[in-house]
Amino acid sequence: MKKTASAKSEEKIVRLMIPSTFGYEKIAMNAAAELAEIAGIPPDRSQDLCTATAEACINAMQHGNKMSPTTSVDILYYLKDNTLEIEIYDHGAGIQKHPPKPVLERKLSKKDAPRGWGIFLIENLVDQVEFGISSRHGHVTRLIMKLQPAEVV
Amino acid sequence: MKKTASAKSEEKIVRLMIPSTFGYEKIAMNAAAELAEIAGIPPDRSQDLCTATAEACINAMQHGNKMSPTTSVDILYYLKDNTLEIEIYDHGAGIQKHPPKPVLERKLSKKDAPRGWGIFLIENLVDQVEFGISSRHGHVTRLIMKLQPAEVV
Amino acid sequence: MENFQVHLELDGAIATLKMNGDLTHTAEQRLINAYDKCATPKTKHIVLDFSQVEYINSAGMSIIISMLTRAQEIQQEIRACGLSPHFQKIFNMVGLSKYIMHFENLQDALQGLHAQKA
Amino acid sequence: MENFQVHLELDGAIATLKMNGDLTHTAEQRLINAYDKCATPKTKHIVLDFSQVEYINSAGMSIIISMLTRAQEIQQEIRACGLSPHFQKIFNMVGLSKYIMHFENLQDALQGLHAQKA
Ligand SMILES: Nc1ncnc2c1ncn2[C@@H]1O[C@H](COP(=O)(O)OP(=O)(O)O)[C@@H](O)[C@H]1O
Ligand SMILES: Nc1ncnc2c1ncn2[C@@H]1O[C@H](COP(=O)(O)OP(=O)(O)O)[C@@H](O)[C@H]1O
Repeated sequence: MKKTASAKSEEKIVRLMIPSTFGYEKIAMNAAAELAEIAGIPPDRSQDLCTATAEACINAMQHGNKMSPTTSVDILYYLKDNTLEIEIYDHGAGIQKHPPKPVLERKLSKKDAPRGWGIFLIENLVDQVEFGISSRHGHVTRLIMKLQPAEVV
Repeated sequence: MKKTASAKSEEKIVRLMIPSTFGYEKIAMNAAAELAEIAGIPPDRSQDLCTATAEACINAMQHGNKMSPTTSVDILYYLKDNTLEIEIYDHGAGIQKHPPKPVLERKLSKKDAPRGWGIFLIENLVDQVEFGISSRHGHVTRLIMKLQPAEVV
Repeated sequence: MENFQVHLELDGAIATLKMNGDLTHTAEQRLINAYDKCATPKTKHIVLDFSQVEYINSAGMSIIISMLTRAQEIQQEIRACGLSPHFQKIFNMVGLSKYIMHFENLQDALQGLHAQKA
Repeated sequence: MENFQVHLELDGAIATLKMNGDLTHTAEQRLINAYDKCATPKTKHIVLDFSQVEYINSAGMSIIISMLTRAQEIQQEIRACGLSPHFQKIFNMVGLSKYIMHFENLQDALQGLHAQKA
């Protein structure tokens, strides 16, 4: 995957479909890790992307697809010149209202439920996050990681 | 994924599409490894399945899709009650004639080219292999691994 | 295939929970069951050994938070060890590192405690 | 990102090729270049260190076969070390284990050779 300063590398697309069953998000994580390696993303940022990908898949399974095991979560990976983008699609209506930032102390004092960390983690781990509705595919969470400028060889 | 003696577990399907670019077969391998773990396949057999999956993907890229980077290799994973099946689809005409068993000594004496191990490895590493043509998807290599009888819990 | 196990070791006022596998939704019952066995004022310190845990997701974080809530109610201290740098960072983001001190390995996590005990 | 490196060490009649990464199509040129440097009758033993190689595919096997062909022509012995049990099995299936002896680690692979040398 070495890029030369002159060569315009084409976009690479990988597509994955997994059932809405806990555990299968690890397949999506592994694919993210492999693409991060191909893209030359350093290991710590690759792990960030993997965790964000897993959380977006879990939300898609739970909140989007209501854990229907026959409804799939579709994941599209785009390896572009300057970014690695991961789109996670579910068949739900999407996030109605951005959740407030979770506060650990409110959870420890039982004012809030212990859960509710997914979106917070996603937003803190990748360079850019977008939520949207696509008429064709349903609700999408888009994770964007910027790549370092291509090495000149 | 614990199965009970009575419960009829549903089939799980995972689908993956990768470009015909060397290196991307590792995504297909990793997905096979993850599904093998979910299925309870022991590590040594899982590695066998991974190597067979990679070789079938490489053949699909090379011989099926002629390395066209915009033509994808499609991989379908079926986790059934008693088997894990992996179908690798390409857009070519398929294997015309089953290649003869490679003989190392013929290669060492330069009578044969050093390459030509893919199908030999595939056939020796998984429980069952099938090659076929599907009208919808093109040429398919089907790898079948038998699962141990479900543990009774 | 169950991909989470937890092994509890009780030693006076110290309980060590050695986890193995993925700390996710499916781990909840096993981890809670193990914690139930040491959720008494007799146990003063809980050491969570993450060295054999490869993957923790937000559901796993919630389980740890529930455990910490209960531990605080009975004045138990929780320590952790063996988290990878990535999950140390996540513990930090969530705020857990303020309440759960992290040590490189189990020996380091237990050291001060055994001194107290003696 | 290049995911295969090879490091050559020459020590009298012994050449050690330490590989790192995936032994696949993309490794070919680098491995051949490294072997070219020791493809002389002066070098009697080639030790291939696979301990940092995680993935070998059929293209990688072909590269090893080409190298073995050349080595046999100049009466060089090839040894290997650090292959995982899975790839030891594959070497066995292909028949390479008849021609390339495998050792657990580099030290074991070099031991007898250094004795000969001394
Ligand atoms: N894919 C999605 N589709 C619809 N709603 C979602 C989706 N992802 C998240 N949400 C909403 O945002 C809330 C917060 O999500 P999150 O931070 O991941 O925590 P949790 O999933 O534990 O509630 C969810 O409770 C849900 O209402
Ligand atoms: N997916 C495929 N489509 C068409 N032909 C194939 C395919 N896979 C294998 N073949 C044919 O079988 C031959 C042997 O394949 P293989 O044993 O993998 O060795 P190699 O790929 O090194 O030639 C190939 O050279 C090719 O002619």
